[in-house]
Amino acid sequence: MNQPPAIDISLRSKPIYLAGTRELIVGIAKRLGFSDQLAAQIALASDEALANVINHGYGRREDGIIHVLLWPEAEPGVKGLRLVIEDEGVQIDPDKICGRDLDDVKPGGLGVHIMREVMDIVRYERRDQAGMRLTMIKRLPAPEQKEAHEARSA
Amino acid sequence: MNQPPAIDISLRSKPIYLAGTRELIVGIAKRLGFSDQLAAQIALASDEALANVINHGYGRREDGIIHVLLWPEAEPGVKGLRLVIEDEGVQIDPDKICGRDLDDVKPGGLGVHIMREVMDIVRYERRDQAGMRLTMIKRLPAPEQKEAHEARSA
Amino acid sequence: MDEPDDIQISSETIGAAVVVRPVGDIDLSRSPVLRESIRSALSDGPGRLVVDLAGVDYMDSSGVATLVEAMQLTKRGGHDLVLCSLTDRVRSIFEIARLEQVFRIEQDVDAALA
Amino acid sequence: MDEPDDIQISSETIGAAVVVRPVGDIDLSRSPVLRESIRSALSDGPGRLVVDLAGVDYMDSSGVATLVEAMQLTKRGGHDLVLCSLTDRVRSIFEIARLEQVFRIEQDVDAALA
Ligand SMILES: Nc1ncnc2c1ncn2[C@@H]1O[C@H](COP(=O)(O)OP(=O)(O)O)[C@@H](O)[C@H]1O
Ligand SMILES: Nc1ncnc2c1ncn2[C@@H]1O[C@H](COP(=O)(O)OP(=O)(O)O)[C@@H](O)[C@H]1O
Repeated sequence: MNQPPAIDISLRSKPIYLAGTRELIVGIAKRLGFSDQLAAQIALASDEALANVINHGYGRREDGIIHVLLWPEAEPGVKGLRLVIEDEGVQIDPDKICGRDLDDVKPGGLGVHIMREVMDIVRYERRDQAGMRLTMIKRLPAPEQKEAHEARSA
Repeated sequence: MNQPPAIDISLRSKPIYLAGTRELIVGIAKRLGFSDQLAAQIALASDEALANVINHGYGRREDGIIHVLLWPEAEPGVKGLRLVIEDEGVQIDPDKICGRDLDDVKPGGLGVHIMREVMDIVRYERRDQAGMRLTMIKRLPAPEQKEAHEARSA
Repeated sequence: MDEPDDIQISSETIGAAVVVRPVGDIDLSRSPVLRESIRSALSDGPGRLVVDLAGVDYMDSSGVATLVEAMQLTKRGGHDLVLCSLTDRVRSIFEIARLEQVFRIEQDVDAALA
Repeated sequence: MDEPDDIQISSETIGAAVVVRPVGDIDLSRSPVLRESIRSALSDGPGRLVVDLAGVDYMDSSGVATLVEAMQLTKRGGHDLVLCSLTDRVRSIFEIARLEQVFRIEQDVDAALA
Protein backbone atom coordinates (compact mmCIF):
# COMPACT_ATOMS: atom_id res chain seq x y z
CA MET A 1 0.00 0.00 0.00
CA ASN A 2 2.47 2.62 -1.13
CA GLN A 3 -0.16 4.94 -2.50
CA PRO A 4 -0.48 8.17 -0.54
CA PRO A 5 -3.57 8.29 1.67
CA ALA A 6 -6.72 9.82 0.21
CA ILE A 7 -7.17 11.82 3.38
CA ASP A 8 -4.55 12.73 5.93
CA ILE A 9 -5.61 14.52 9.11
CA SER A 10 -3.29 15.90 11.74
CA LEU A 11 -4.88 16.99 14.97
CA ARG A 12 -3.88 18.06 18.44
CA SER A 13 -4.44 15.55 21.23
CA LYS A 14 -7.48 17.34 22.64
CA PRO A 15 -10.69 15.44 23.42
CA ILE A 16 -12.87 18.11 21.80
CA TYR A 17 -11.47 17.23 18.37
CA LEU A 18 -12.63 13.63 18.56
CA ALA A 19 -16.22 14.40 17.56
CA GLY A 20 -15.27 16.07 14.29
CA THR A 21 -12.79 13.36 13.43
CA ARG A 22 -15.30 10.58 13.91
CA GLU A 23 -17.91 12.47 11.90
CA LEU A 24 -15.41 12.63 9.05
CA ILE A 25 -14.80 8.90 9.30
CA VAL A 26 -18.56 8.17 9.31
CA GLY A 27 -18.99 10.38 6.25
CA ILE A 28 -16.18 8.70 4.31
CA ALA A 29 -17.19 5.17 5.31
CA LYS A 30 -20.76 5.74 4.12
CA ARG A 31 -19.58 7.06 0.77
CA LEU A 32 -17.44 3.96 0.42
CA GLY A 33 -20.58 1.85 0.68
CA PHE A 34 -20.67 0.86 4.36
CA SER A 35 -24.12 0.75 5.95
CA ASP A 36 -24.99 3.44 8.50
CA GLN A 37 -24.51 0.92 11.27
CA LEU A 38 -21.09 -0.27 10.13
CA ALA A 39 -19.96 3.29 9.46
CA ALA A 40 -20.93 4.19 13.03
CA GLN A 41 -19.03 1.20 14.39
CA ILE A 42 -15.92 2.08 12.39
CA ALA A 43 -16.11 5.59 13.81
CA LEU A 44 -16.47 4.15 17.32
CA ALA A 45 -13.38 1.97 16.86
CA SER A 46 -11.43 4.97 15.57
CA ASP A 47 -12.63 7.11 18.46
CA GLU A 48 -11.45 4.48 20.95
CA ALA A 49 -8.04 4.37 19.27
CA LEU A 50 -7.73 8.15 19.33
CA ALA A 51 -8.86 8.34 22.96
CA ASN A 52 -6.13 5.82 23.81
CA VAL A 53 -3.51 7.95 22.11
CA ILE A 54 -4.66 10.95 24.15
CA ASN A 55 -4.90 9.00 27.44
CA HIS A 56 -1.95 6.66 27.20
CA GLY A 57 0.28 7.87 24.36
CA TYR A 58 0.25 11.49 25.55
CA GLY A 59 -0.84 11.00 29.18
CA ARG A 60 -3.67 13.50 28.61
CA ARG A 61 -1.31 16.21 27.33
CA GLU A 62 -3.26 18.33 24.83
CA ASP A 63 -0.39 19.53 22.67
CA GLY A 64 0.57 16.18 21.19
CA ILE A 65 0.07 15.54 17.51
CA ILE A 66 -1.98 12.70 16.06
CA HIS A 67 -2.03 11.70 12.41
CA VAL A 68 -5.01 9.89 10.93
CA LEU A 69 -4.50 8.51 7.42
CA LEU A 70 -7.32 7.05 5.35
CA TRP A 71 -7.25 4.91 2.23
CA PRO A 72 -10.47 4.06 0.37
CA GLU A 73 -9.59 0.38 -0.01
CA ALA A 74 -8.98 -2.46 2.46
CA GLU A 75 -6.01 -3.44 0.30
CA PRO A 76 -5.33 -2.85 -3.39
CA GLY A 77 -8.38 -4.06 -5.29
CA VAL A 78 -10.37 -4.99 -2.18
CA LYS A 79 -13.25 -2.69 -1.25
CA GLY A 80 -13.18 -1.31 2.25
CA LEU A 81 -11.40 1.22 4.42
CA ARG A 82 -7.87 1.28 5.72
CA LEU A 83 -7.06 3.62 8.57
CA VAL A 84 -3.68 4.36 10.12
CA ILE A 85 -3.24 6.34 13.33
CA GLU A 86 0.24 7.57 14.20
CA ASP A 87 1.40 9.41 17.30
CA GLU A 88 4.63 10.77 18.72
CA GLY A 89 3.83 9.70 22.28
CA VAL A 90 5.17 6.94 24.49
CA GLN A 91 6.20 3.67 22.93
CA ILE A 92 4.96 0.42 24.35
CA ASP A 93 5.32 -3.23 23.45
CA PRO A 94 2.40 -3.90 21.07
CA ASP A 95 1.70 -7.17 22.87
CA LYS A 96 0.99 -5.21 26.06
CA ILE A 97 -1.90 -3.40 24.40
CA CYS A 98 -4.91 -5.45 25.33
CA GLY A 99 -8.19 -4.88 27.12
CA ARG A 100 -9.30 -6.21 30.47
CA ASP A 101 -10.91 -9.60 30.98
CA LEU A 102 -14.52 -8.91 30.00
CA ASP A 103 -15.82 -10.99 32.90
CA ASP A 104 -13.97 -8.84 35.40
CA VAL A 105 -16.38 -5.92 35.26
CA LYS A 106 -14.72 -2.62 36.14
CA PRO A 107 -14.45 0.83 34.59
CA GLY A 108 -12.13 1.01 31.59
CA GLY A 109 -10.32 -1.58 29.55
CA LEU A 110 -12.92 -1.79 26.79
CA GLY A 111 -11.41 0.29 24.00
CA VAL A 112 -9.16 -2.38 22.50
CA HIS A 113 -11.96 -4.96 22.68
CA ILE A 114 -14.23 -2.65 20.74
CA MET A 115 -11.58 -2.03 18.10
CA ARG A 116 -10.96 -5.76 17.63
CA GLU A 117 -14.66 -6.57 17.59
CA VAL A 118 -15.48 -3.99 14.93
CA MET A 119 -12.48 -4.09 12.60
CA ASP A 120 -11.10 -6.98 10.57
CA ILE A 121 -7.48 -6.12 11.31
CA VAL A 122 -6.06 -4.17 14.27
CA ARG A 123 -2.27 -4.02 14.35
CA TYR A 124 -0.02 -1.91 16.57
CA GLU A 125 3.67 -1.30 15.94
CA ARG A 126 6.38 1.01 17.21
CA ARG A 127 7.27 3.83 14.83
CA ASP A 128 10.91 4.34 13.91
CA GLN A 129 11.44 7.67 15.60
CA ALA A 130 8.86 7.98 18.34
CA GLY A 131 5.35 6.86 19.17
CA MET A 132 3.09 4.15 17.89
CA ARG A 133 1.39 3.29 14.61
CA LEU A 134 -1.98 1.56 14.57
CA THR A 135 -3.32 0.05 11.36
CA MET A 136 -7.02 -0.86 11.24
CA ILE A 137 -8.73 -2.39 8.24
CA LYS A 138 -12.40 -3.02 7.57
CA ARG A 139 -13.45 -4.85 4.42
CA LEU A 140 -16.75 -3.93 2.81
CA PRO A 141 -19.14 -6.84 3.39
CA ALA A 142 -20.64 -8.39 0.27
CA PRO A 143 -24.05 -6.84 -0.54
CA GLU A 144 -26.06 -9.71 1.04
CA GLN A 145 -24.20 -9.35 4.30
CA LYS A 146 -24.55 -5.61 4.15
CA GLU A 147 -28.31 -5.89 3.91
CA ALA A 148 -28.38 -8.38 6.74
CA HIS A 149 -26.52 -5.83 8.87
CA GLU A 150 -28.95 -3.11 7.97
CA ALA A 151 -31.90 -5.31 8.72
CA ARG A 152 -30.45 -6.05 12.13
CA SER A 153 -30.11 -2.36 12.89
CA ALA A 154 -33.68 -1.60 11.87
CA MET B 1 -1.69 33.75 13.80
CA ASN B 2 1.55 31.85 13.84
CA GLN B 3 0.25 29.03 15.98
CA PRO B 4 0.05 25.73 14.13
CA PRO B 5 -3.50 24.73 13.20
CA ALA B 6 -5.41 22.53 15.65
CA ILE B 7 -6.46 20.33 12.77
CA ASP B 8 -4.83 19.99 9.39
CA ILE B 9 -6.50 17.84 6.75
CA SER B 10 -5.05 16.95 3.38
CA LEU B 11 -7.40 15.35 0.92
CA ARG B 12 -7.51 14.38 -2.71
CA SER B 13 -9.67 16.52 -4.99
CA LYS B 14 -12.47 13.95 -5.25
CA PRO B 15 -16.09 14.97 -4.69
CA ILE B 16 -16.79 11.92 -2.53
CA TYR B 17 -14.49 13.27 0.18
CA LEU B 18 -16.50 16.47 0.61
CA ALA B 19 -19.16 14.87 2.82
CA GLY B 20 -16.67 13.66 5.42
CA THR B 21 -14.82 16.94 5.44
CA ARG B 22 -17.94 18.98 6.07
CA GLU B 23 -19.06 16.60 8.79
CA LEU B 24 -15.73 17.21 10.50
CA ILE B 25 -16.21 20.96 10.23
CA VAL B 26 -19.77 20.72 11.64
CA GLY B 27 -18.46 18.63 14.54
CA ILE B 28 -15.65 21.05 15.37
CA ALA B 29 -17.83 24.15 14.99
CA LYS B 30 -20.43 22.78 17.39
CA ARG B 31 -17.81 21.95 19.98
CA LEU B 32 -16.55 25.50 19.67
CA GLY B 33 -20.00 26.73 20.69
CA PHE B 34 -21.66 27.50 17.35
CA SER B 35 -25.37 26.67 17.14
CA ASP B 36 -26.41 23.73 14.98
CA GLN B 37 -27.63 26.15 12.34
CA LEU B 38 -24.45 28.19 12.21
CA ALA B 39 -22.29 25.06 12.24
CA ALA B 40 -24.25 23.78 9.24
CA GLN B 41 -23.81 27.09 7.43
CA ILE B 42 -20.06 27.12 8.10
CA ALA B 43 -19.87 23.60 6.67
CA LEU B 44 -21.85 24.73 3.62
CA ALA B 45 -19.47 27.64 3.02
CA SER B 46 -16.49 25.28 3.36
CA ASP B 47 -18.09 22.78 1.01
CA GLU B 48 -18.61 25.49 -1.60
CA ALA B 49 -14.98 26.54 -1.30
CA LEU B 50 -13.75 22.95 -1.66
CA ALA B 51 -16.07 22.31 -4.61
CA ASN B 52 -14.57 25.38 -6.30
CA VAL B 53 -11.06 24.07 -5.78
CA ILE B 54 -12.10 20.78 -7.39
CA ASN B 55 -14.01 22.43 -10.26
CA HIS B 56 -11.87 25.45 -11.03
CA GLY B 57 -8.52 24.98 -9.28
CA TYR B 58 -8.08 21.42 -10.53
CA GLY B 59 -10.52 21.44 -13.48
CA ARG B 60 -12.20 18.34 -12.02
CA ARG B 61 -8.95 16.36 -11.83
CA GLU B 62 -9.23 13.96 -8.89
CA ASP B 63 -5.56 13.60 -8.00
CA GLY B 64 -5.00 17.16 -6.82
CA ILE B 65 -4.26 17.84 -3.19
CA ILE B 66 -6.27 20.15 -0.95
CA HIS B 67 -5.23 21.27 2.51
CA VAL B 68 -7.80 22.36 5.07
CA LEU B 69 -6.40 24.00 8.20
CA LEU B 70 -8.54 24.82 11.23
CA TRP B 71 -7.86 27.05 14.21
CA PRO B 72 -10.28 27.15 17.16
CA GLU B 73 -10.25 30.95 17.35
CA ALA B 74 -11.33 33.72 14.97
CA GLU B 75 -8.13 35.51 15.93
CA PRO B 76 -6.02 35.31 19.07
CA GLY B 77 -8.34 35.81 22.02
CA VAL B 78 -11.51 36.04 19.90
CA LYS B 79 -13.84 33.07 20.00
CA GLY B 80 -14.72 31.56 16.67
CA LEU B 81 -13.30 29.46 13.88
CA ARG B 82 -10.58 30.23 11.34
CA LEU B 83 -10.33 28.03 8.32
CA VAL B 84 -7.69 28.09 5.60
CA ILE B 85 -7.99 26.12 2.35
CA GLU B 86 -4.89 25.75 0.20
CA ASP B 87 -4.53 24.11 -3.19
CA GLU B 88 -1.83 23.56 -5.77
CA GLY B 89 -4.12 24.21 -8.72
CA VAL B 90 -4.43 27.11 -11.15
CA GLN B 91 -3.75 30.59 -9.92
CA ILE B 92 -6.21 33.36 -10.61
CA ASP B 93 -6.47 37.03 -9.74
CA PRO B 94 -8.37 37.05 -6.43
CA ASP B 95 -10.49 39.95 -7.69
CA LYS B 96 -11.81 37.71 -10.48
CA ILE B 97 -13.33 35.31 -7.96
CA CYS B 98 -16.88 36.50 -7.62
CA GLY B 99 -20.33 35.02 -8.10
CA ARG B 100 -22.89 35.88 -10.74
CA ASP B 101 -25.39 38.73 -10.48
CA LEU B 102 -28.07 37.19 -8.24
CA ASP B 103 -30.83 38.74 -10.37
CA ASP B 104 -29.56 37.00 -13.47
CA VAL B 105 -30.95 33.57 -12.59
CA LYS B 106 -28.94 30.75 -14.17
CA PRO B 107 -27.26 27.57 -13.01
CA GLY B 108 -24.02 28.12 -11.07
CA GLY B 109 -22.30 31.18 -9.73
CA LEU B 110 -23.67 30.88 -6.19
CA GLY B 111 -20.76 29.39 -4.23
CA VAL B 112 -18.86 32.61 -3.57
CA HIS B 113 -22.09 34.39 -2.57
CA ILE B 114 -22.82 31.69 -0.04
CA MET B 115 -19.32 31.89 1.40
CA ARG B 116 -19.53 35.66 1.78
CA GLU B 117 -23.03 35.54 3.21
CA VAL B 118 -22.12 32.97 5.86
CA MET B 119 -18.60 33.92 6.93
CA ASP B 120 -17.35 37.17 8.45
CA ILE B 121 -14.16 37.21 6.40
CA VAL B 122 -13.49 35.54 3.02
CA ARG B 123 -10.10 36.34 1.55
CA TYR B 124 -8.37 34.74 -1.43
CA GLU B 125 -4.69 35.11 -2.26
CA ARG B 126 -2.15 33.50 -4.56
CA ARG B 127 0.22 31.11 -2.79
CA ASP B 128 3.96 31.59 -3.31
CA GLN B 129 4.65 28.41 -5.22
CA ALA B 130 1.39 27.33 -6.84
CA GLY B 131 -2.33 27.46 -6.27
CA MET B 132 -4.56 29.61 -4.11
CA ARG B 133 -5.08 30.17 -0.41
CA LEU B 134 -8.51 31.00 0.96
CA THR B 135 -8.92 32.28 4.51
CA MET B 136 -12.40 32.23 6.03
CA ILE B 137 -13.22 33.42 9.52
CA LYS B 138 -16.41 33.17 11.51
CA ARG B 139 -16.66 34.82 14.91
CA LEU B 140 -18.78 33.18 17.58
CA PRO B 141 -21.86 35.37 18.04
CA ALA B 142 -22.43 36.69 21.56
CA PRO B 143 -24.88 34.45 23.46
CA GLU B 144 -27.91 36.71 22.79
CA GLN B 145 -27.27 36.67 19.07
CA LYS B 146 -26.63 32.96 19.16
CA GLU B 147 -30.03 32.36 20.72
CA ALA B 148 -31.68 34.65 18.21
CA HIS B 149 -30.17 32.53 15.45
CA GLU B 150 -31.39 29.36 17.05
CA ALA B 151 -34.86 30.76 17.50
CA ARG B 152 -34.95 31.60 13.82
CA SER B 153 -34.11 28.04 12.89
CA ALA B 154 -36.76 26.57 15.16
CA MET C 1 -11.48 2.50 -8.13
CA ASP C 2 -15.25 2.69 -8.35
CA GLU C 3 -17.03 4.21 -5.42
CA PRO C 4 -20.70 3.43 -5.00
CA ASP C 5 -22.78 6.53 -4.76
CA ASP C 6 -25.51 5.87 -2.31
CA ILE C 7 -28.03 8.55 -3.17
CA GLN C 8 -31.39 7.03 -3.99
CA ILE C 9 -33.74 8.73 -6.36
CA SER C 10 -37.17 7.35 -7.05
CA SER C 11 -39.65 8.77 -9.49
CA GLU C 12 -43.39 8.31 -9.64
CA THR C 13 -46.00 9.40 -12.17
CA ILE C 14 -49.14 10.92 -10.63
CA GLY C 15 -51.67 12.01 -13.26
CA ALA C 16 -49.91 14.39 -15.61
CA ALA C 17 -47.10 15.03 -13.13
CA VAL C 18 -43.86 13.23 -12.33
CA VAL C 19 -42.62 13.37 -8.74
CA VAL C 20 -38.86 12.92 -8.31
CA ARG C 21 -37.72 12.06 -4.77
CA PRO C 22 -34.01 12.20 -4.02
CA VAL C 23 -32.97 10.83 -0.62
CA GLY C 24 -29.59 11.80 0.84
CA ASP C 25 -27.18 14.73 0.76
CA ILE C 26 -26.93 16.49 -2.58
CA ASP C 27 -23.43 17.80 -3.12
CA LEU C 28 -20.89 17.86 -5.93
CA SER C 29 -20.63 14.06 -5.89
CA ARG C 30 -24.38 13.54 -6.06
CA SER C 31 -25.83 16.38 -8.12
CA PRO C 32 -24.94 14.62 -11.41
CA VAL C 33 -27.20 11.74 -10.33
CA LEU C 34 -30.06 14.14 -9.57
CA ARG C 35 -29.48 15.82 -12.94
CA GLU C 36 -29.80 12.51 -14.74
CA SER C 37 -33.01 11.58 -12.91
CA ILE C 38 -34.56 14.92 -13.72
CA ARG C 39 -33.59 14.66 -17.37
CA SER C 40 -35.04 11.20 -17.67
CA ALA C 41 -38.24 12.26 -15.85
CA LEU C 42 -38.58 15.14 -18.31
CA SER C 43 -38.05 12.90 -21.30
CA ASP C 44 -41.54 11.50 -20.71
CA GLY C 45 -42.87 15.02 -21.28
CA PRO C 46 -44.90 15.40 -18.06
CA GLY C 47 -47.10 18.47 -17.58
CA ARG C 48 -45.44 19.13 -14.25
CA LEU C 49 -42.22 18.10 -12.59
CA VAL C 50 -42.35 17.95 -8.80
CA VAL C 51 -39.09 17.57 -6.88
CA ASP C 52 -39.90 16.36 -3.37
CA LEU C 53 -36.98 17.34 -1.14
CA ALA C 54 -38.26 15.84 2.14
CA GLY C 55 -35.41 13.32 2.17
CA VAL C 56 -32.66 15.85 1.54
CA ASP C 57 -30.95 17.15 4.66
CA TYR C 58 -28.14 18.87 2.88
CA MET C 59 -27.80 20.60 -0.47
CA ASP C 60 -24.99 22.74 -1.78
CA SER C 61 -24.92 25.13 -4.72
CA SER C 62 -24.29 22.30 -7.20
CA GLY C 63 -27.70 20.90 -6.22
CA VAL C 64 -29.29 24.33 -6.52
CA ALA C 65 -27.67 24.77 -9.94
CA THR C 66 -29.18 21.46 -11.02
CA LEU C 67 -32.63 22.67 -9.98
CA VAL C 68 -32.18 26.03 -11.73
CA GLU C 69 -31.28 24.12 -14.88
CA ALA C 70 -34.35 21.92 -14.42
CA MET C 71 -36.51 25.03 -14.16
CA GLN C 72 -35.08 26.33 -17.41
CA LEU C 73 -35.65 22.99 -19.13
CA THR C 74 -39.25 22.71 -17.95
CA LYS C 75 -40.01 26.31 -18.97
CA ARG C 76 -38.52 25.74 -22.40
CA GLY C 77 -40.82 22.72 -22.80
CA GLY C 78 -43.84 24.76 -21.67
CA HIS C 79 -44.15 22.74 -18.46
CA ASP C 80 -43.65 23.74 -14.86
CA LEU C 81 -41.45 22.81 -11.97
CA VAL C 82 -42.53 22.74 -8.33
CA LEU C 83 -40.28 22.04 -5.36
CA CYS C 84 -41.80 20.78 -2.12
CA SER C 85 -41.14 19.65 1.44
CA LEU C 86 -37.90 21.55 1.94
CA THR C 87 -36.08 20.91 5.21
CA ASP C 88 -34.92 24.01 7.11
CA ARG C 89 -31.33 23.58 6.04
CA VAL C 90 -32.20 23.27 2.40
CA ARG C 91 -34.58 26.22 2.59
CA SER C 92 -31.79 28.35 4.00
CA ILE C 93 -29.59 27.87 0.94
CA PHE C 94 -32.45 29.00 -1.31
CA GLU C 95 -32.77 32.08 0.88
CA ILE C 96 -29.06 32.87 0.72
CA ALA C 97 -29.17 32.49 -3.07
CA ARG C 98 -32.35 34.62 -3.16
CA LEU C 99 -34.18 31.92 -5.07
CA GLU C 100 -37.21 31.41 -2.78
CA GLN C 101 -39.18 33.74 -5.02
CA VAL C 102 -37.82 32.33 -8.26
CA PHE C 103 -38.97 28.76 -7.66
CA ARG C 104 -42.48 27.70 -6.86
CA ILE C 105 -41.99 26.08 -3.46
CA GLU C 106 -44.83 24.22 -1.73
CA GLN C 107 -45.29 22.77 1.73
CA ASP C 108 -45.90 19.18 0.63
CA VAL C 109 -46.54 16.94 -2.37
CA ASP C 110 -50.30 17.46 -2.24
CA ALA C 111 -49.89 21.20 -2.54
CA ALA C 112 -47.32 20.72 -5.28
CA LEU C 113 -49.76 18.60 -7.30
CA ALA C 114 -52.73 20.93 -6.75
CA MET D 1 -8.41 28.75 25.56
CA ASP D 2 -11.69 27.69 27.08
CA GLU D 3 -13.97 25.65 24.93
CA PRO D 4 -17.61 25.47 25.92
CA ASP D 5 -18.77 21.94 26.34
CA ASP D 6 -22.28 21.77 25.10
CA ILE D 7 -23.55 18.58 26.69
CA GLN D 8 -26.63 19.24 28.77
CA ILE D 9 -27.43 17.10 31.75
CA SER D 10 -30.62 17.61 33.74
CA SER D 11 -31.55 15.73 36.83
CA GLU D 12 -34.97 15.23 38.38
CA THR D 13 -36.11 13.62 41.64
CA ILE D 14 -39.09 11.29 41.28
CA GLY D 15 -40.11 9.71 44.59
CA ALA D 16 -37.06 7.96 46.02
CA ALA D 17 -35.30 7.95 42.63
CA VAL D 18 -33.18 10.47 40.80
CA VAL D 19 -33.34 10.49 37.01
CA VAL D 20 -30.25 11.87 35.24
CA ARG D 21 -30.75 12.81 31.59
CA PRO D 22 -27.67 13.58 29.51
CA VAL D 23 -28.33 14.99 26.04
CA GLY D 24 -25.60 14.84 23.39
CA ASP D 25 -22.69 12.62 22.43
CA ILE D 26 -20.78 11.15 25.36
CA ASP D 27 -17.13 10.78 24.50
CA LEU D 28 -13.81 11.50 26.17
CA SER D 29 -14.54 15.23 26.23
CA ARG D 30 -17.97 14.80 27.79
CA SER D 31 -17.81 11.80 30.09
CA PRO D 32 -16.22 13.88 32.91
CA VAL D 33 -19.36 16.05 32.88
CA LEU D 34 -21.59 12.99 33.12
CA ARG D 35 -19.41 11.64 35.91
CA GLU D 36 -19.86 14.85 37.90
CA SER D 37 -23.65 14.85 37.43
CA ILE D 38 -23.90 11.27 38.59
CA ARG D 39 -21.73 11.94 41.64
CA SER D 40 -23.80 14.92 42.62
CA ALA D 41 -27.07 13.02 42.07
CA LEU D 42 -25.74 10.24 44.31
CA SER D 43 -24.71 12.67 47.02
CA ASP D 44 -28.41 13.11 47.80
CA GLY D 45 -28.51 9.40 48.63
CA PRO D 46 -31.42 8.36 46.40
CA GLY D 47 -32.77 4.82 46.58
CA ARG D 48 -32.37 4.46 42.88
CA LEU D 49 -30.37 6.20 40.19
CA VAL D 50 -31.92 6.13 36.73
CA VAL D 51 -29.82 7.24 33.76
CA ASP D 52 -32.14 8.05 30.87
CA LEU D 53 -30.10 7.74 27.66
CA ALA D 54 -32.84 8.69 25.18
CA GLY D 55 -30.94 11.85 24.22
CA VAL D 56 -27.60 10.14 23.68
CA ASP D 57 -26.89 9.16 20.07
CA TYR D 58 -23.28 8.28 20.61
CA MET D 59 -21.32 6.87 23.51
CA ASP D 60 -17.78 5.56 23.58
CA SER D 61 -16.04 3.41 26.17
CA SER D 62 -15.27 6.40 28.38
CA GLY D 63 -19.03 6.86 28.81
CA VAL D 64 -19.48 3.16 29.48
CA ALA D 65 -16.67 3.31 32.05
CA THR D 66 -18.45 6.18 33.77
CA LEU D 67 -21.61 4.07 34.01
CA VAL D 68 -19.71 1.03 35.29
CA GLU D 69 -18.22 3.26 37.96
CA ALA D 70 -21.71 4.59 38.80
CA MET D 71 -22.94 1.02 39.18
CA GLN D 72 -20.14 0.26 41.63
CA LEU D 73 -20.85 3.44 43.59
CA THR D 74 -24.58 2.73 43.84
CA LYS D 75 -23.98 -0.88 44.86
CA ARG D 76 -21.52 0.20 47.51
CA GLY D 77 -24.19 2.55 48.90
CA GLY D 78 -26.79 -0.22 48.86
CA HIS D 79 -28.76 1.52 46.09
CA ASP D 80 -29.40 0.49 42.54
CA LEU D 81 -28.73 1.82 39.08
CA VAL D 82 -31.06 1.43 36.12
CA LEU D 83 -30.34 2.54 32.56
CA CYS D 84 -33.20 3.24 30.18
CA SER D 85 -34.20 4.33 26.69
CA LEU D 86 -31.00 3.29 24.93
CA THR D 87 -30.74 4.22 21.27
CA ASP D 88 -29.62 1.43 18.90
CA ARG D 89 -26.11 2.77 18.61
CA VAL D 90 -25.64 3.04 22.34
CA ARG D 91 -27.10 -0.41 22.88
CA SER D 92 -24.59 -1.85 20.44
CA ILE D 93 -21.61 -0.69 22.51
CA PHE D 94 -23.06 -2.40 25.58
CA GLU D 95 -23.37 -5.55 23.50
CA ILE D 96 -19.80 -5.37 22.24
CA ALA D 97 -18.58 -4.86 25.82
CA ARG D 98 -20.86 -7.71 26.96
CA LEU D 99 -22.49 -5.47 29.53
CA GLU D 100 -26.17 -5.85 28.56
CA GLN D 101 -26.50 -8.50 31.25
CA VAL D 102 -24.45 -6.63 33.81
CA PHE D 103 -26.59 -3.52 33.87
CA ARG D 104 -30.30 -3.41 34.47
CA ILE D 105 -31.53 -1.88 31.22
CA GLU D 106 -35.18 -0.88 30.75
CA GLN D 107 -37.23 0.25 27.77
CA ASP D 108 -38.26 3.61 29.21
CA VAL D 109 -38.30 5.76 32.35
CA ASP D 110 -41.59 4.29 33.59
CA ALA D 111 -40.16 0.78 33.53
CA ALA D 112 -36.97 2.03 35.15
CA LEU D 113 -38.93 3.56 38.03
CA ALA D 114 -41.20 0.53 38.50
N1 LIG E 1 -1.87 4.39 22.09
C1 LIG E 1 -1.46 3.71 23.19
N2 LIG E 1 -0.25 3.95 23.73
C2 LIG E 1 0.14 3.30 24.83
N3 LIG E 1 -0.60 2.37 25.46
C3 LIG E 1 -1.80 2.08 24.99
C4 LIG E 1 -2.30 2.73 23.83
N4 LIG E 1 -3.52 2.23 23.58
C5 LIG E 1 -3.79 1.31 24.54
N5 LIG E 1 -2.76 1.22 25.39
C6 LIG E 1 -2.69 0.28 26.55
O1 LIG E 1 -3.68 -0.72 26.39
C7 LIG E 1 -4.56 -0.76 27.53
C8 LIG E 1 -5.99 -1.15 27.14
O2 LIG E 1 -6.61 -0.10 26.42
P1 LIG E 1 -8.20 0.01 26.41
O3 LIG E 1 -8.76 -1.34 26.11
O4 LIG E 1 -8.58 1.08 25.47
O5 LIG E 1 -8.62 0.38 27.89
P2 LIG E 1 -8.38 1.73 28.73
O6 LIG E 1 -7.91 2.78 27.80
O7 LIG E 1 -9.71 2.03 29.34
O8 LIG E 1 -7.34 1.36 29.76
C9 LIG E 1 -4.43 0.61 28.14
O9 LIG E 1 -4.76 0.62 29.50
C10 LIG E 1 -2.98 0.95 27.88
O10 LIG E 1 -2.15 0.37 28.83
N1 LIG F 1 -10.47 27.91 -6.21
C1 LIG F 1 -10.69 28.60 -7.36
N2 LIG F 1 -9.74 28.65 -8.31
C2 LIG F 1 -9.96 29.32 -9.43
N3 LIG F 1 -11.09 30.02 -9.71
C3 LIG F 1 -12.07 30.02 -8.81
C4 LIG F 1 -11.93 29.32 -7.58
N4 LIG F 1 -13.05 29.49 -6.87
C5 LIG F 1 -13.86 30.26 -7.62
N5 LIG F 1 -13.29 30.60 -8.80
C6 LIG F 1 -13.88 31.46 -9.85
O1 LIG F 1 -14.98 32.18 -9.28
C7 LIG F 1 -16.20 31.94 -10.01
C8 LIG F 1 -17.41 31.97 -9.11
O2 LIG F 1 -17.46 30.80 -8.25
P1 LIG F 1 -18.85 30.31 -7.66
O3 LIG F 1 -19.57 31.51 -7.12
O4 LIG F 1 -18.58 29.24 -6.71
O5 LIG F 1 -19.66 29.78 -8.90
P2 LIG F 1 -19.42 28.50 -9.84
O6 LIG F 1 -18.38 27.65 -9.19
O7 LIG F 1 -20.75 27.86 -9.92
O8 LIG F 1 -18.96 29.08 -11.15
C9 LIG F 1 -15.96 30.60 -10.69
O9 LIG F 1 -16.76 30.45 -11.84
C10 LIG F 1 -14.46 30.66 -11.00
O10 LIG F 1 -14.23 31.39 -12.18
